[in-house]
Formats: sequence, structure tokens, C-alpha cells
Amino acid sequence: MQFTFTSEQQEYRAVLRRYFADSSPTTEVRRLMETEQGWERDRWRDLNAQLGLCGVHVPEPYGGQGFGMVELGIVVEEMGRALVCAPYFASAVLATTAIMNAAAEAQKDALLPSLVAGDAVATLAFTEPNGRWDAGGVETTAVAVDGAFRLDGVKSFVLDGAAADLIVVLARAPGSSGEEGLSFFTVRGEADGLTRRALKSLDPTRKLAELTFKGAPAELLGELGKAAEPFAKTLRLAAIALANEMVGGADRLREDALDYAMMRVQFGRPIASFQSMKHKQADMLLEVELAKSAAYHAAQAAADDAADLAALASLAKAAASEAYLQTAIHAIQIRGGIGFTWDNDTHLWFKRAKSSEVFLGDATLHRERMMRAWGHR
Amino acid sequence: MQFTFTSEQQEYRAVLRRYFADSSPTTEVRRLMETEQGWERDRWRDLNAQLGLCGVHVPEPYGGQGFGMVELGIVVEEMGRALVCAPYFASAVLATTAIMNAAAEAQKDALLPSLVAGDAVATLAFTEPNGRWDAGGVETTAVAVDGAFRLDGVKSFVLDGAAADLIVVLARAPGSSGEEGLSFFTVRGEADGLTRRALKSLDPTRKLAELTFKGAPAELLGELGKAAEPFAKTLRLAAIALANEMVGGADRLREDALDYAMMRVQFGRPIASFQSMKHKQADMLLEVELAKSAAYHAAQAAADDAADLAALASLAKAAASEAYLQTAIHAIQIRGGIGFTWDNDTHLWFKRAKSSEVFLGDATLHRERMMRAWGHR
Amino acid sequence: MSEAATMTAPTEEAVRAEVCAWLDANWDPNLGLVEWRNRLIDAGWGAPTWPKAWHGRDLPPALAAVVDQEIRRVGAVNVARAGVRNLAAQTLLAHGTDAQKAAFLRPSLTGEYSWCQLFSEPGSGSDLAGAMTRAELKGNRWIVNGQKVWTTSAHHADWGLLLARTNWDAQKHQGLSYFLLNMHQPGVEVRPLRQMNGHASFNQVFFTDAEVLPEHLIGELGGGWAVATTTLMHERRGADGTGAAAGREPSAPRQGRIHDEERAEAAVANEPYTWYPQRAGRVDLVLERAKATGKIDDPVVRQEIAKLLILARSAEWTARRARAAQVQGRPQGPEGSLGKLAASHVARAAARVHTLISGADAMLSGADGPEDGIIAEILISVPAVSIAGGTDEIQRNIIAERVLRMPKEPGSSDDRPFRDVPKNVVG
Amino acid sequence: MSEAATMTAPTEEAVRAEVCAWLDANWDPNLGLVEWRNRLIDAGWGAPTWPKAWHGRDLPPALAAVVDQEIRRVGAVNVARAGVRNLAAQTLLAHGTDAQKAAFLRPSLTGEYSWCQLFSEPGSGSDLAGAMTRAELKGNRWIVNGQKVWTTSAHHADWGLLLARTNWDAQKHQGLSYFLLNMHQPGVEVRPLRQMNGHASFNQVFFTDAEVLPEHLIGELGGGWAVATTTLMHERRGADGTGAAAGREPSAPRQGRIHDEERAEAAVANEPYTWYPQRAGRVDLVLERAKATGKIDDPVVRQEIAKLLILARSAEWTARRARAAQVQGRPQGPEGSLGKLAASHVARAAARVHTLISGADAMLSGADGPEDGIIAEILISVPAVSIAGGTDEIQRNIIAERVLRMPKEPGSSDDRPFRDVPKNVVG
Repeated sequence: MQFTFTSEQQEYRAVLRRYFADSSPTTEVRRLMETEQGWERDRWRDLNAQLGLCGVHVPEPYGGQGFGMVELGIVVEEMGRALVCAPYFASAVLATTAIMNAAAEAQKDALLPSLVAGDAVATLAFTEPNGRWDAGGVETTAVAVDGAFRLDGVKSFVLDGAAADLIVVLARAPGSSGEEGLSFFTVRGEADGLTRRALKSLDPTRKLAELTFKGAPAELLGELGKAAEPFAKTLRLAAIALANEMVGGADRLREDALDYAMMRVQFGRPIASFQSMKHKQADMLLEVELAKSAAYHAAQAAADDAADLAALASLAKAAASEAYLQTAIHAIQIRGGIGFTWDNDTHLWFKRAKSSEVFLGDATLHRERMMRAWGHR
Repeated sequence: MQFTFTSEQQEYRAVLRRYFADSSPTTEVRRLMETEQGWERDRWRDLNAQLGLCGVHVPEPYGGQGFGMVELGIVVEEMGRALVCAPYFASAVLATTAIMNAAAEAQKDALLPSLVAGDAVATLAFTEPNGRWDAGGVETTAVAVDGAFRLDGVKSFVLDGAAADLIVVLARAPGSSGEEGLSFFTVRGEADGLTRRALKSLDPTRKLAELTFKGAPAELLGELGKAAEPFAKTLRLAAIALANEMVGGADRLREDALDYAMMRVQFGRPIASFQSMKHKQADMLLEVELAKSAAYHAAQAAADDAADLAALASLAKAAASEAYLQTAIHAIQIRGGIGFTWDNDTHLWFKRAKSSEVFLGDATLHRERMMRAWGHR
Repeated sequence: MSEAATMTAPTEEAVRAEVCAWLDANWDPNLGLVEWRNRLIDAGWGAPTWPKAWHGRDLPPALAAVVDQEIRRVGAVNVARAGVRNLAAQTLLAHGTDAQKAAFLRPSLTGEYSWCQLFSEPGSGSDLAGAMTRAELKGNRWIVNGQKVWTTSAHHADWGLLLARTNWDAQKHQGLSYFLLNMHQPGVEVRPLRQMNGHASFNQVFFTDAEVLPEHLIGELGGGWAVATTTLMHERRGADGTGAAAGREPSAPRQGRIHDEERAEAAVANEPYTWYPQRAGRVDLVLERAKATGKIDDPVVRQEIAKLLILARSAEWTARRARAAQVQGRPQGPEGSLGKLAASHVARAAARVHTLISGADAMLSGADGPEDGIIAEILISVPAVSIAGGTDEIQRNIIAERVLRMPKEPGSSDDRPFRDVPKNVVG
Repeated sequence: MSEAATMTAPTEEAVRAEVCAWLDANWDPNLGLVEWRNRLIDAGWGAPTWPKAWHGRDLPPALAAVVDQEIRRVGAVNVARAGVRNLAAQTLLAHGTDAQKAAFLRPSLTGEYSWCQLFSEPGSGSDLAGAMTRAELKGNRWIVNGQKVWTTSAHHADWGLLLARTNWDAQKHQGLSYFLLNMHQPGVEVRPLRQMNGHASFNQVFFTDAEVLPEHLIGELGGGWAVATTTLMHERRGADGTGAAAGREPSAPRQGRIHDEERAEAAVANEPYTWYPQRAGRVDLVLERAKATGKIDDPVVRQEIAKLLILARSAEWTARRARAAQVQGRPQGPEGSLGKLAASHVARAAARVHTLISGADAMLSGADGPEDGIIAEILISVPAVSIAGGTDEIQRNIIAERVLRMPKEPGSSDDRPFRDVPKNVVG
């Protein structure tokens, strides 16, 4: 197991950090988060074209760069740090990973190149209004009507679900339950029988939608009834990616809060010279560094295809959920009243921390998953 | 519901505090805790005679003072504060309360006066090696053999069980389970068929014993098979008393740690002038005062025979368990290396906090009990 | 109330009888609000703890509570005595001249004058004494320039309690003076301050050559900090829940012109506070939410709920211990200063528990969110509890220094002239 | 290791080949311990990172690790390089004269000299520079009087690293000097210091006219603090687990006279540390205990265990990130200074979880207690983790000031002559 980044990886991170700092200042984040879609297609296509972000973890044959989870982790960490408004997590992380895990060769050839190029934006619809983050919660059904599949059911909390061109949907055979009878399907965003409703999100930088399928035409993705395993694998990698995105945001919050404390004067001295502030900053550093270690370790474990990846993925997500929110709470507190105002940028990350805390499952859920994955019962 | 102590109650507390400060300095605590019994019969009889402690909550007809749980709470709080080494909790709180709740009139007349006078020392044996703090954990059985009862089973964690003259035992009819078939019995400390073994306790100021009954002769206390309700009531009052004892110890630890911080110099200034120390002391004050409020409120609720007493008793014990241990941890930390030495007195309270944390059930158990008692399910 | 008063305090029965008799004779729901309040004030029942000379009866808090109780019982309206209005009155009673008391106390109690507090500034959050708003005497007017922030109700206040710097060569605390500033003048601009939860319950107030009359200086010139500490002491009592909050309790909907007038007054006064219950964490919603979502059956969630309830109840009982001691007239124990810090813990714990209970729904707000958006508002409002009215850190300093008598940090006494003290640059 | 060295560092393969060849030719388990170690020292394999001039080979840590690896692989004994012995050697390498290096380095590596650290005093716990033990030059001897505390292994140490005050008129940090003190002399009395868990792994050391030779002054007279900081820096590295701890790893039981000698040496050296695993919380016992008691099925306990495992694993990975960066020769990131603080959190969490798992049994100790008393020893030993070797508070100061570059508190630079600085009365 490797515990440092290679110099190439560090160079890649440095390039991304500079790029996102220039292209995604908070003025831009604020402008985009006020739009209904939350991002702009042209800007996104250009940005992706210049950095090849969507293909970082996709093999070359499909137009990708053929790197692995460590590099993907670097991309999402830097995006989380700059709060980049883009459909990256939905399309490149969730949908692309699901396709790579589940699809037949021909389908990969057909679908991946346009996603990698950023010409098409996809998402993954699996959770339903019951809010469960596992296969067991899936009630949407798929029925074959003279050779073509039709979907019925409701998906919710679908990331960028209102804007995506292509939706990868997890559905089940009528009468099946649990891990049985699950299949992936693809549905066009504009398909008949599909109604999309944007949900009002606490975190304006992360757009969610509710998708209602009423006999919506769908194409089978991969093998019929065999989606459970690729879905589980997709969720693991998504949790690892999210954990890395989250520690990026947490580290940015921590650094900005430190800069503020160094600059802000109270009682005739910088507040950074108050012992309680120094101890708080030390505690924040510890919590964020521990969460970073867990996130980096999980990404490396994914690259190495470690046997206990499921446990390490849940460990990383649980650690990131606690650390990001706690750091955000401190970051506001350190600024006092200013930190609670709309014009101060801190709340942008606070709200991202809050939605990330529960997205893909909260810390309690992932701690229990970790224990089970390690066989502790 | 009364939220302050009357001036009489405050005066009573002041008298006890002075008395225990004189009669139970830590030199005396250290001397007694090294003895096998942990207290001395003559000293105890005298102390009780002068203050009438054992009868504070016992009605006058039985030689008591006829006060209630609030006054009992004051006594145990002050004892916890001074770490008085005496069989008070076992005899006056556990056994006496059980007798008052369960015994027939004639039995009260026979048993209470000598306990109130301190001539006899009793205890309550209910928990068994399975460590459960409820009726369901009782496996010891009582069988009537030509008119006389005989007990078989093992009781553990029995407070002052090795020294008590009289043991009130909770046992059940063979074949019964749960709340059914439970009865109280009294067994002489020197009875045949009873083997008493002192247990090595983490807290040397609280002596525990394991009692093995092999056909030990016992007298029925109260009604046969009807002990469940008086036992539950006894446990509630015991939990409230323990919570009050605990906040007494916690408050003493807090005050001593504050005195130390005011006196101790580091880096050319009293450590009390360091902001992190000031904040820690403020947090300690908050936690202890909250726990005191819960303990006082529960004692008052017992005096008022409040409908949700079971919930309030568990609330107070849960709050005290967390606050006492946390305060003890801080109290050692504040003193640095000195606080970890044997010659420093802090560890005496730390160990009492640790044993009190789990005695009669830990915070997790009592939080769940509180929720059930309030009907939240 | 004065020492003498406590000694000669009448019995509870006597007070109750007297106020009841008076109410029988005088209470009439068809009176105008101001008209009725003037009657209460003339009789001294509106502010019973105040001195007899100034609309009061020198009654101890315990007996004043009896008076308020009876006024509520008969369904009568009370005087306007809540919030900043109370702070202004208490400050005037302690430091005002007779002329100032005569001019401002009665119209405050009648509700004709409403108030705002002009202490905090962008450059000095916790460090109130670091105020940089300047007041300069030009001719027979004080000319005020600068900026204040976190000003509740500034947009409809008639008068402001202003802390301004009148001497830049004195040490920080010595250079301040305390004024009453007329908010209705061209030199005063009030702008709402939007917060991260979308509400704008505070304002920024900008002074550009705003004017203050010389007779509206409270206390000594350069003695403003002493006056301000009186205001702050009463504000903290309010925050601790140990202050007299009688005026604040909402009266049940009743008929009569006077009640309509009172409701209109309350609507304006309470408008900035609609989200305050969410800021406090809405512990009251936790159990019903847990039952509605079925999370009440989850042992892990049950533990977290229990921890929250234990914290909230213990905090409530601690506040009641403090009030009970105060009502008994006994010296308040340490429990009195802990309320605000405890409230921060309760609110944060409540936000955690609400998140645990709501799960994925915690990501949604507005009409899509649980409880029609209330849960989301809790989650993004709670961070304000540990900041507003003195941060947790400041509260801990206060507890350590005033309750535990711990020494100040070295270097905390800064005797440089204020103009030489490092300051924040505010844009 | 010197800059020059890193640039001309040989390849891993070359080093591995060379040390293997040398071991083939020289390793013999029937040699005497000192005899063998002298061979290692002569060849420079015992302390590969040390300069060539002083028993080393100027190798970077990464390559030194390879050497230690090979020595372990062939089952050979290594030099004595652990604990205070290493601190003494590193301090001498940095500040010693050639004569001092010649006199002390080799016998330390052979194990003939064992060491203890005489820094802490009862009156100055966290404030090491506040040492009040005095050294006065009388004739051609330094005469030492005073008291030290928390001295591990003082009862069998040959030499002590002594920080003593030689000038009371200088500012605190300027009045200290650093000496090597011979522990085998009448003026030195060592008393064991019993702790709350019953162990006595530390000592108090009393000096009554103890003597030090002039040539055993390390560094400048009055320059003791600079020397001490070198010692402390290496001690902290050890605590962070980022230091070279090769010497400490216990070698598997092997045959041969030399191994018996080494085991005897280790037995003495490790005796004070038997409870240290309990002090750290024994995370390794948590799962088996939870399974043995059945608590593993309790969802609430499972959450607490999971929190502990996440904390412990994350801390472990953080330390490995730091080591990896160090081995790569890259500047160590912030993760390096966090180990000790993280260890405190892990230990406290472990004690909580062990209590939760043991329930009523947590009240019992010794033979009656769970795991034959180990659990009880955990519960009463954990409080030492956040104190020994620098309290959590000191660690936070260090992280804030050295890693985050936050300013010192005002008034922390105290330029009074030490005799005028307030001190604790000890006696």
C-alpha cells in the first residue's frame, strides 16, 4: 500500500488547483448556484476538454486517460476544495462508473466516449423517496413489453437529474426483492413517460431532482437481473470519491479560517494569538488530516483492488462526514457574526458539508456497513 | 416542583459538609480504603449516632427522622464530596429502602430500628455474575423446605456484601422468569450455606463481594412473589441517591482543580490565566451544574412522588455518569503528571467516578430506560 | 429596587389584593392601548420593580411577578417592557438624569418609543469597547459618523442606544460616550443584513453626520463604557432567561380594540424573530419527527435523542434553579451564567439529531423539505446560536472571570491610547 | 545526515548487497554482545545515518532502514540505539566535542552505558525551561543541587542528561546549561514515584552536592536550552512514531549466548513499560472482548467500536503518510506533529469502549477483573497518555505555533531575570 502521492500525481494536483482557483472563484460559484441547472454546458465542455477530467479514470480505448481511483480522488478533492459547479460527480463518477462496472463491451463503446468528451451528461438514479442508499430500497420496476423495457416508479435525490441527457436507472423485476432481480437501464432525459422535477436543495451548489417513470422506455444496460454486484461496486467507488471531495472542502475551510484568524484583530491583537483559537485550529488540523488519511487510503485501496475495500470505503465516508461538518461549524464560529452572513463565503461550504454528510448515506450507516464488511458480528 | 433548597436544608448541608471535612480527610480515606472492610464499625456507629444519617429518610415510628429523598440526597451528595468510607449506601440507601418498600409492618418494626441506629449493617444483593441491573437477570432461586426458605445461586457486585450483618436478597421461584415469581428474603451474614468472597475492586473506596448461596436459610421479606414492584421502586430511589452522591464528588473535583489552577505557576504566571484553562474550567462548571440540576430535580420528584419518576431517575443517573467521569478526567489532566501520581488525591475520586459510572447501570442503559419510561417507542 | 424597599416589602396577599381591586376598577378592553398603559403607569402597576418616583412601586421581583400574573389572569394588556425597550429603560433608570427619565421612560412603557441598540461594529465583534464610530461636538450638536451592525429592529426604531468614541487619545474604555440617537433623521441609513439562512433580521446602520443633542448624552462624557455595561448586564440576564420577560409572553387571542392594537405592535416587534425557534434547534419537534419517520425504533437514534433530551431538560432545570434563587432574593449561584452556553450545546445537538432522523430528506429545503422546510431552516440557523449576543468563547471567558474569579490573561489590559491600538480595516 | 551525503547516496541494491555480504562474513551468535556490537560499529552498520567519522555511513533514512531490515532478516542483534540512549547520542552528535563523542558514543551503542533524562522538575512540568536545579562551579567541579522528576530508568542509568541553572540573573532560557552527570555517585539519590495505577515506572532524582566534571558540560555555558531542544526534538519524533525505532522491535526468541545477553538487556530496559500498552487503550482487545461478551450484537456498542476503529486506523495511516514523506526525503507535512495528540484521542475512546463492553465487570480489577485485570489497568492508565511527554495542551500549542505558524500569546516572552519570575514552592 502506497502512502504518498507520486511526484506526477502531486504535479497533476497543483495544475488542477491553480486552474480551479482561476476558473471557479466564489463569485462564479454564487452566479451558477442561483441558476436552475447549477452549471453551464458550454463552460463545462470547454473545462473538460482542457483537462480531460471526465476521462481520468476511463481506459484509453473509450477515450479516457486510463488512470485510476487515486487520480480521480485528486480531481474530486480539488473540485470540492474550489466548490466547482459542474455535473462531474453525477456524470463522471456515478454514471460513468456504473457503466464501466455493468455495461457490455458494445454499450461501453457506444456510451463512454461522449461522456468522456463531456458532450453528453449522464447521472445515476437509484435512491427513491424512501431515502435508502442500498439495493433493498429499490421499488421501481422494469417490464419487457414486446421486446422493449418500460420503467415504472419514482427516483429521488438524483444528482443533476433534471439536466442530465442520459439517466442510468437501477430497477427490478416485478416481485423481486433485495439483491435479486436488479438491472441497470438507460433512459433518455427527454423520454416519454419520464417527468423530472427539480428539488429545492439545502445546498444550492448540488442540484437534486425527483424523476417519475410512468412506462418510460428504457434500454437494458449489462446483464438482466445481475446489477446487484456492479451496483455495490459503483456505490463503493462513489463513496470513496465523495469522501475525497469532502476532505478537499474541509481542508479549504480550515485554511481560510486560519487565514481569517491571522488577519482579524480583536482586543488589540490578532485573534490567532488567543490560546483557545490556537487549540481550535490545532484540533481542526488533526480532524481534517485524519479524514484525509482515510480518504487517500481508500482511494489507494481501490486502485490496488484491496479485499476489504467495502469496509475502507465506508470508513472514509464516515470519517469525512464528521470532519467536514465539524470543520464547517468551526469555520463559521471562528468568524463570529460575519461568518453567518450571506455575503461571507463560508456558508457555501457549510451547506455542501451538510448535504455531503447524508448524501450516499450518513456516518452512522457507513460505520455499521464497515463493521459488517469486516465481518464483525 | 421546588427548584431551591429551603434554608433548613441548606443549613443541614452546611453542617454535614463541615462534619465530613473534619472527620473524613483524605488521609483517613486512604487509611480505610486499604483495610479489607473499608470502614470501621465503631467509628461508623458514632458518626451515625451524632448525625442520625441512617434514619434521615426513615419515618419516626422506626426511629428515623422522617425526612424524604431531598434530605437523603443532601447526605449522599456530601458523602460523595468527602468520599466518606462507610456502609451508608449499602445499608441506609439500598437495604433500608428495600425494606421500607417491601416489608410487612412487623418486619419493619423488627429490622429498621437497628439499621437506623447503625448497630446493624445491611446490604441488598440483587445483581448476579451476569452483571444485569434488572429483575430479569435474577437466577437465584428460593425454595420452601418444610416451612423454611432456602436460597441457591450466586450474587455479585454486592456492596459491602462481605461485611454486612444482614443481606436482603432478591430471588425467584424455580421456573419463574422476568418480573414474575420474585421475592425479597433476608439472610444473616453468618448463615450456613452462604459463602462470601471479597472482590478486588478498581475503586478501593467501594467494597464489593460475591455471595454464593447453597441452600442458605432465608426469611421471606414482604409478600411472596410480589417483589418486582418494590424492587423497581428501590432501584429508582437508589439511582437517584447515587446520582446525588456522584455530583457531590464531581463538584469537589471541579473545585479542587480550580484551586490548583489558581495556585500553580507555569511560564511565570498562574495556569488559571491561560485561556484554554479558563475555558476548560467553564466547561467543567457547566457540565457539573447540569448534572446537579438533574440529580436535584430527581430527588425532588421522588419527594413529590412524580408520575414520571422512573424516567427522571434514569435521566439523573445517566447525566451523573457522564459528568463525574469527564470531570475526573479533566481534574487529572489539569494537574499534569502530578495528577497521575498515587500521592495526589485526585485518583481517589477518579476511581469512584469510574465505578459509579457503571454501578446500577451505565449511561447507555439508563438513557434507554428513560426513553421507555417516557413511553417513547 | 432599592435596599430600603426590600426591607419594607409588603406581603404577597396584600399586593395581590391591591392590584386585583385596581384592575376591577380600571381594566377596560375598549380603551386605546396608550391610554390604558398610561393608567397602568400612573398606578405603578406597569413596572412594579421600578422606583416609586419613576412609574414603579419598589417591589421585589417575587412580588412584581404576582402583579404581572394578575394582569395576565384578568386578560389585561401590560405595558411595553420587552427587549431593547427594557434595556433602554434600565439604563436610563441607572444613569439618566431626571430630565432624561422624564422624557423617555413613559413613552417607552406606553410603546410610543421603540428602541434599537447601536453597540456592535464590523471592526469590533466581541470587542464592543473597540467601537470606532466617532461623535464630535460641533457647535451645539454631536456629529456622528461611522457604522454599526447586528442592529435588530433598527428599521422601525425611533431611538438608538449609541456607543461612540469621543476621545481617541484616551485608553480604549475611557474614550467612549453613550448617547440616545434619534433614528428618524437624514444622517441615519439603515440597510438589512442578509444571513446564510436567507433571513435579514439584523441591520447595518450607517451614520453620515448624524446629529445628537447635547442633552442626550447619558452619563459622563467619556464614561460611556460604564453605562454600556449596565445595558449589557440586563441583556445577558435576558439571554440567560433569568430576566423579567413578562412583557414578551404572547397573550391568547382576545377581543377588543386594545388587543388588536397590541397584536399589531407585537407583529412588528416579533417579525425579525420568526426563525429564532429554529436557531435554538426545535427540540420540541424531535420526538414527533422520530415517530413519524420510524427512527424512534432505531437504538442508535434513541440514544442520541436521549442525550439531547437530558441536555435540554438539565439546562431548563438549571435556569429554573437560577430563577428560583433570584426570586428568593438569594445570591445567584454559578448556574445563572450558564444558560447561554448551554443553549449552544442544546441547539447543536438538536441539529445533529434532526439530521440523523431525517436522513436523505435533510438535503431538501423549502416545500420539498421535511416539515415544510423547518428542518432545513434548523440546520442552517443553528450556527448563529453560539455567536449572537456573545460567542461561546466570550461566554466562557465571562464564566471563568466573573463566576470562577480566574485571572485575566496577561496583556489583556491595554493602556495604549486607542488611536495606537491595532484595528481591523473595514471596507 | 549531511547535504553532501544525500546527493552521493548509493543505490538500495548496492547497500543491500554490501551489508548482506558483510553479515555473511561477520555475524556469529556465539560472540559476546559487546564484542559483536563493536564489530557492527567498526563497520558503520550499527548507525548507518550517523556520519562516517562517528561509527556511521552518512546514509539517508530510507537506506538505513534497508540495513536494519537485513540485520533483522539474518536474525542478527543490532546495536543499542533505542530510547534515551538515542536522544543522548543525537544530542552529542549535534553539540558534543570530539572528545565527548569519543568518550560516550561507542559505549552507548554497545550498551555499556545506559542513560536517563534529567529535565523535568516538580516546579516546572510543561515549562521545562523553568528548571530550578542549580549547578555552581566550585574549584574544578560543578556542584549540583536540586530535584528532578518523571525520570524513567534513573535507577539503573549510568549517565544522566542534566539541564541545570548556572545563571539566575539571566532570562529564563539564557541561564541554563547542559551536562552529562554520572549517576553512580553519593550525591545522587533515586526514589521510585508511584502512580495511580500502582506502577512506579518513573523516579524522582535528588541531588545533594552531586558533582559534574567541567569536561562534561555540553555546548556553551548558558547555552543549555539550545542543546535541550535537540534532545526534545528527537524525543518528539519518537513519540510521533516517525523516529527510527529499529532498536526497539523485540527480536523473536533465538538461540545463542548473544541472544540471552540481549534479552537480559531488553528485560531491564522494558521493565518500566509493561503497562504502556494499557495506557494506549489496547484497541487490539476491543473486538475480541465485544465478541466474548456478546456486546458485538448491540447496535449502540457497534457504533462506538466503529468510531474507535476509524479513529485508530486514520491515526495509523496519518503516521504512515508522515513516515513515507520522510523516507522520500520530502518536507514533512502537518501530519507529522499530530501523532501524539491523536494517540490521546484513541486511548480515551478505547477506555470508553472497554467500559461499555465490560459493563459491571469494569468495576473489578486484578484476578477478579476482565482479562485478568488488564481492562482495569487500561481504565486507570489511560489518563497518562494525554500528559506524559507533553500534555495535549502543549501539543496543541506546538501544532499551532510550529505547524500553523500562529503567533505566540502576548506576554509569553518574559525577559525578567529568572530570579524575579514567579515560581512554585516545592517541598
